[in-house]
Amino acid sequence: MLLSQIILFPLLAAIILLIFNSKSDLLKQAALGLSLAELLLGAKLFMAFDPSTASLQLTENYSWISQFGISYSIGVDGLSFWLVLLTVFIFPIAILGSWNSINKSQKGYYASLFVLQTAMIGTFLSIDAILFYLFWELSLVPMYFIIGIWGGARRIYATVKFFIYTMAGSILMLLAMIYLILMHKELMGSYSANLLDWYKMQIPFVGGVLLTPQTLMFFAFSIAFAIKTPAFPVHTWLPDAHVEAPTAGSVLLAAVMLKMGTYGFVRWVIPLFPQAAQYWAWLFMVIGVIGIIYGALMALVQTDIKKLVAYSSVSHMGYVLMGLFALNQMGVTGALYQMLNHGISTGALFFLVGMIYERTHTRQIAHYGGLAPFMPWYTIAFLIITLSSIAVPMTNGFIGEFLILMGSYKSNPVWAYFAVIGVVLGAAYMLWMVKKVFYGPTGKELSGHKDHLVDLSAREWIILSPFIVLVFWMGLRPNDFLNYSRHSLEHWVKNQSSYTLDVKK
Amino acid sequence: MTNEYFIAIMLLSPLVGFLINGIFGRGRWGGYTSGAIATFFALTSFASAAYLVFGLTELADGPRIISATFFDWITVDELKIPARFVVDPISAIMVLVVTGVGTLIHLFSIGYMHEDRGVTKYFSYLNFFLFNMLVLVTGDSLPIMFVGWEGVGLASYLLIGFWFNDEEKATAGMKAFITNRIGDAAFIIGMFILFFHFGTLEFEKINSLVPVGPTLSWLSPLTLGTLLLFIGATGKSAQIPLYVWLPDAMAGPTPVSALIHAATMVTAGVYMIVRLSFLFAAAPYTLMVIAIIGALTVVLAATIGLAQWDIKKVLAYSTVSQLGYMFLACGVGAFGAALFHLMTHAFFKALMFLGSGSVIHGMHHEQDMRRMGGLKKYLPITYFTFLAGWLAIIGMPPFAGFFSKDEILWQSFSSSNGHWIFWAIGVLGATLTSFYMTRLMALTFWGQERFDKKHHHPHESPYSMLIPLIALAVLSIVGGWLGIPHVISEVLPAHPANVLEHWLEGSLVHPIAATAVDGGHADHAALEWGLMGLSVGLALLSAVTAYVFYIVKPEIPKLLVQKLGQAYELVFNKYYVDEIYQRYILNPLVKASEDLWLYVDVRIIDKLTYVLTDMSIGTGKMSKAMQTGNIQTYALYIVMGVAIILTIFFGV
Amino acid sequence: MLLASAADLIVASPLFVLFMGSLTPLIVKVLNKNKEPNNFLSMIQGVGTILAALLLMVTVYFLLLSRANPFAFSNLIAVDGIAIIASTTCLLLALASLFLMRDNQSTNGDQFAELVFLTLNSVLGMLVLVMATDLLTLFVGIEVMSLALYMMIGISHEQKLSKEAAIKYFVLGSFASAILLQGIAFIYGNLGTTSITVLTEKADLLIGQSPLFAVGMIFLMIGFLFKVSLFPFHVWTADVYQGAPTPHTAFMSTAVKMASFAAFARIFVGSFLVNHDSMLNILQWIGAITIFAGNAGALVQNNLKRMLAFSSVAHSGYILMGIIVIGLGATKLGMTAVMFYLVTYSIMNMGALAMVSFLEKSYSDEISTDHIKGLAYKRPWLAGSFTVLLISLAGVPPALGFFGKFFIFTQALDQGLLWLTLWAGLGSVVGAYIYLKPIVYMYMIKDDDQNEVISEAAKDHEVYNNRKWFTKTVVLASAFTILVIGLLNTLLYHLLSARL
Amino acid sequence: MLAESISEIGLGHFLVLSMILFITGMLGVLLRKNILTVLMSIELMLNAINLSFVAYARSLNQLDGQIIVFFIMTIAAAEAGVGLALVVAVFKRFKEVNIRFFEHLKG
Repeated sequence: MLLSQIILFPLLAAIILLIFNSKSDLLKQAALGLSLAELLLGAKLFMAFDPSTASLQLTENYSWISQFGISYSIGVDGLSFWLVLLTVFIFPIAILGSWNSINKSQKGYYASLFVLQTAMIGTFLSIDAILFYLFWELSLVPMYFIIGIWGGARRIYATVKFFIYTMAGSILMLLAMIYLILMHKELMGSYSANLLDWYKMQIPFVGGVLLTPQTLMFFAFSIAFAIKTPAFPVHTWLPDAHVEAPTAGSVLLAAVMLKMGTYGFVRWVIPLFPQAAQYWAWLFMVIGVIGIIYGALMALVQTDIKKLVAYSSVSHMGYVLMGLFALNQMGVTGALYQMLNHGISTGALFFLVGMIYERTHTRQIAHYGGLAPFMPWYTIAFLIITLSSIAVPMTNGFIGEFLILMGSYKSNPVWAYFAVIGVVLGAAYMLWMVKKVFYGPTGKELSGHKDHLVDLSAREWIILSPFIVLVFWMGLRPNDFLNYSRHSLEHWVKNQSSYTLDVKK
Repeated sequence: MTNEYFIAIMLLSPLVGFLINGIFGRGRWGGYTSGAIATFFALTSFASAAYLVFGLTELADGPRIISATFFDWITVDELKIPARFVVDPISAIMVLVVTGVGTLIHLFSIGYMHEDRGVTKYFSYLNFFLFNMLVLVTGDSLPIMFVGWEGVGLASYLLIGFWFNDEEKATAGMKAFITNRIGDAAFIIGMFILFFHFGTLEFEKINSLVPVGPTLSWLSPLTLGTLLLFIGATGKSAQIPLYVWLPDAMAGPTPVSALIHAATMVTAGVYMIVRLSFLFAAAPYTLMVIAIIGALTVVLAATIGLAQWDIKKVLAYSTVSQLGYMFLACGVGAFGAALFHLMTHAFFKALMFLGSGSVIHGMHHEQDMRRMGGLKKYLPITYFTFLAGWLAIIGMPPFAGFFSKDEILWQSFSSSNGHWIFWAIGVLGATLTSFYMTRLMALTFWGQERFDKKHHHPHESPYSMLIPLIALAVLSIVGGWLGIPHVISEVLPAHPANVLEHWLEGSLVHPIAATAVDGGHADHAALEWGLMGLSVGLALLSAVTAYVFYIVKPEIPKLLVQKLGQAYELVFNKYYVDEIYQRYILNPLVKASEDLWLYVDVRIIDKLTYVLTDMSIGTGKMSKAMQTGNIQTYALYIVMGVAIILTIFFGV
Repeated sequence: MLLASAADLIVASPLFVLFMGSLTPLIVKVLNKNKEPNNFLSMIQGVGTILAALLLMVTVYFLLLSRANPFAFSNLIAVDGIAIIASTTCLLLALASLFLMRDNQSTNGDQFAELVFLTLNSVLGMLVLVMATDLLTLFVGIEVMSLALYMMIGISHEQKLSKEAAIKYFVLGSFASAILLQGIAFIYGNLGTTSITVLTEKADLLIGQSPLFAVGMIFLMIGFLFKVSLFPFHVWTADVYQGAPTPHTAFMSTAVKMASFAAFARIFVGSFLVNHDSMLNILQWIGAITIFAGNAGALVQNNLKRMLAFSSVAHSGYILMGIIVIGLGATKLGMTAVMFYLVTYSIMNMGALAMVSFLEKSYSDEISTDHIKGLAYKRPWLAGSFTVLLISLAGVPPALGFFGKFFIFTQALDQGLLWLTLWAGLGSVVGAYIYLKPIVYMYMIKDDDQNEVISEAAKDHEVYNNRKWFTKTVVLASAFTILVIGLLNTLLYHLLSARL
Repeated sequence: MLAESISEIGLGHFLVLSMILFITGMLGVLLRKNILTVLMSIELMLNAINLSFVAYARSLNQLDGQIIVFFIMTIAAAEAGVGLALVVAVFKRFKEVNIRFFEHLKG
């Protein structure tokens, strides 16, 4: 019942919040308390999880739409474990991050956050296709509102773009899922939407021919996930959504929502369509490489800090895609690690940008300059996160990028040669931004705000310190984290062409 | 076990100092407090290092190595990287240099920086650098080394941009980091190549797997891997084509230039090659490339150094040039010579930087040599120590630089990988070095006083700054006696042994079957003496010329400048390398990015989205246009629908 | 031979009750010297009648379950699974519509008694239609249903557009009925009977043999395509839905669609599409084009009612997919999918139009997106419910609308309708946009100072706080149902599936 | 077949006549501007259908068709009643019977 609790508790929290008075401070405190309670559930999961097996654990299975073999079936293994923890970890911080910046319709805001949490965790834990799809789509709705109501000037454009883009992708996925349900009936004699059953199917594959079931479904799923990831060239919703979203929205979008896409590749696409994945791996590696370089180049010329960070996300997620389609242990481990890293570094970056925006109400890089003397601690925090983002060793980012590059080198050296360009460009755009914002003479636009340029408050310290601790912890002791996923990943890689997953009794 | 503790103490004490100063000291402690703390931790580190090296000397038999494995850093699949640190003969030298020179520079900094607002920050960064440098030096695998490699780059970035309110300085820091990153990217790929060739990245294991004979193929993993590692080294050690960041890095405080950009960090590339000598030795093609690049850098940097006016810029180009020597040494297979020169260079170049720092301090942050001159009477101790450094760098016996440079020159001439051209270039470089260094001395300490006496009151520095100067001056003199060549030791009364060679025995691989040296001993002794004399003579001649040019007849340089015209312009503007990079690499990149953004993102991808939207809206408008409102039109649609369906059905 | 046996009368008893009950408001009015009786009372009479009919309907159904055949009146009508599902849904929808009529300005007031009468008779027609197992009763059902509707629209208090809508609907409806009837004539001539049971048995064979029979089938289908508004016979929909009083629009877009599709589905039970590719292709094309014409058409509308009208056209396209599935032989599964979709769609659309009805301040009010600006900040619960309904219409899980689509798509893919399903999927992406639009207006429009822009309509406390309780109930209840059944969709599915 | 159709008036003739009437009615709906005429055209279509029903009933030798015709006539009457009522209501208000008047709802 633990996993169900983790999934459904936020939903309950959202309902609980509805009884509070919209204006009271108590609402915020309650929201924070509830999210911390969810974090405790996460801790419980941490204790209950058995890292020594690749099997699916803590599974629950209830019949749901029985006529098509669809069930409420959830479970956790090393692939999803950290993503769930990341999600429960980041929500209390997101709520703290919204403490002063969200002043309107707070009740709706926090309720949306909690619904979002349910959807995200549900996505990571679902083992049933339709349940997965349900959570996947459900996550759109609160995010649509979060961007649309509490966002910036062009929020409507951004939020509708976000919704439609994702929906367009996921419809194809839905059709492919239905097709698989029917195929299971054809091949195995009964309807089933359970992923564990699907793994056992041998889906017909003919290399080089586009119109075979496996290839078609591979692409149907891939497009949905690639849009979410987002991979070049379907990434353009992301900068818009990021720029317009409120701080916590950007954080959650970057830290968790993008991971849903790459997680989809790990959990669904590659194990389900192994031959197609191997056949088309080059394509996705190329897309990953293009994403890395292209995202970095875009970030290089942005004038808006948030947009810069958004494009850096495109670049970072390019690494993840590349690592995944290296289809070897190092690449995939690196990709999984990079997902967490990106959640932490980009999440923190968005918080940092949000903090400074609250003080100056501008995000134009050109308006800044010489911030460091006014806000030294803020500068240090920003630098640390920047280092994590550009993958300096001893920070978490390095481990991920190193493993990914190594894995992709193993699978195809050429793409790795291209991908390291991203290492250079990443440093270039981030440090360029740091220089423009923090160094040099004080920006002209800032002179009016000097009174507001106070250093980090206690609340902001609380927000940032977990990130900073994690940056170094994950950078120095990656095995502490990798050990929890090791068996699952090994199993995943070793049995790639005939992947199955059993349930731990 | 105790060794592990001492390694831990050595590594971590600078880190502790960094954290203490960084977290508690900020804005609270003055320069003396934080300086004392930082120096204490640096000294602790030095003491542990000294203890360890002492322990190493006692391990006479068996593998001379002290190691400590703290934990497994990364373990994935076949990749296993333990956090293992070693002190062996090679790293011992570096450890001592790094912590020793480091401590001295910490000490120096107290006097130099104590008035600065960010002094606490400064000392914490300095400690941070020390930590990373030690990781780099003692790390027992390429990835661990890479940790320190990037870490020192980071420290360098922070310290170059230390006075970040000046945007130019902040930019210099950024430039340093990014240029280094280019090298690092190559380093990473090099690591991959080696890993997938050898299956491990730990030095010892690679050592045991390296093939015996040289690999004579450009495309072999060994050649490619080492080449890429070397590209990494060109970034860190400021060689062609990635040297451009180092002169700019002089934007940082002068002690930083001394420690990071002269004595230690920039030599990391050389150190890496020496450390992996077993690997590079097996890749002669790579060695050739290294030698060529090194030789070219020697001359290129030296010529640029001729025309600089900023005292620190001259020293910076000198550093680039000296690093070229070290690479030249590596390239000809004389790894020991490279390490030797690395060490002596650390002494005398740190000395000169600190000396220039003392000058700058005394001149109230004036760096232009045109506004100096005749300072020897104001700064006597600085002057005398600087003199020692000067003599060392121009290679006057018995100063340290003479021995190390001479060994490099001799090896580049005589070793099987060497060539007389390398030697000739080396001598040319030495001559040029001698010229511009004498020029520096002349412009700074000798001759007329060109500074504005109303504003500048040059004064000698405090003892905290002078003590390191003196210590380094002593080292610059005696440092070279560790490696006295056989030919000289034979004629000396006590026949002092070549301590360094003895120390490194067994740790370094010599790619050359040393037949050349062993064979005709007497002939070569004569040759060696001759070449030695030639190079010293040329250096002396060039020093005298410089003296004449800048003291005796100061109008000559001006005349020459007029005569040489464009050639001078070229040199004065550093061959326009920065401008070329800017114009042909950076600007196109930014322009391309902007174009990509405008065209691909905005005009193609988003446009395509809009096209799809427009198509939907267009369909909607068509659908809307059908709704004329007229009943009979609607009835007509029905009739037409009937007609069409019937037509299709009956296939008419 | 008796004209009708007792059993027949029992089967038809809901119809009698409906008709008798429909007279009560009129009788009250007449006895009251033609003065309009209390509207609430009239409504209660209507509601009572409907509930009674509902009860009887269910009773009859369970009574007939024990009998071998559920037919009555010499196989003219039957109370089988389709009939019971469709008729109960229609009755409930009529109930909700009566609530809306009671509250809406264009229907409340004068002639409300007549309106109740007409509504009940229209439902009566629907019941006949869905029970019809003979083409004759089918036609009679359609006509009773439609004629009552024409009148209902015609007696709206709004004078101009409603009259025009009535005329349009009437002329085109009669025209289409004529075509349908001509089809029946051809079928009768070639089949020798008008029994639908016989028709479904022999259709497959006869379509190939007799061109006239095929023409008859096509004409019959076209009659239905018109009623359920499929391209290109959908053009009347937007105009009539817009012109008609909103409660009637709600009634038409749900109950009429439900009844017509139920009857339409009956014809396809014979699965004659299997052997007649051209007919299959025609229907697929119609389905795909309808989905796009409807969704894209809604894209360019600002008038909410008109937008929902186009959306209802698009939904017909989805349901047609299910009909095609039935025609391809997956009778039971396809029928379940169709019925599921119809039921869910009816709930959503009823709720959405109830919301529109709620917003109307006078009988001539036309609700556009501007009217709902900032509604969420004045009426959070209603706006929330409307959001749920819209999201459900868009087919986003876990709202009920998703599962309707899911079952339809599943069956369509199972029958190999790959391209049609693909187009339907893409169409629903376009569709998502139109349902997002009202949400944007309700929640997200802000002025330069980041304050919510709230339309006058949304601010009007007098209208919104004190009146239209019934309408509000309908909105909230439908939203609630959507969410609850969304999660418990299996229950509904099995409930339907067991009947079919 | 040909001889037979010439010699004896059979089903085909009735059907053709019925179709002619039906199409005439259809054209009337499509083309006439007066709404009353349109209503009459619809009646004409219904009557054409009646004719075909009767013809079929005769040819099938059944009574069903004949009975259906009665139903249709009843419905047609009801339809005419409703239609006229609507037209009268409109006419009373707008003094307009032109079918092109009803074009306010569009787009």
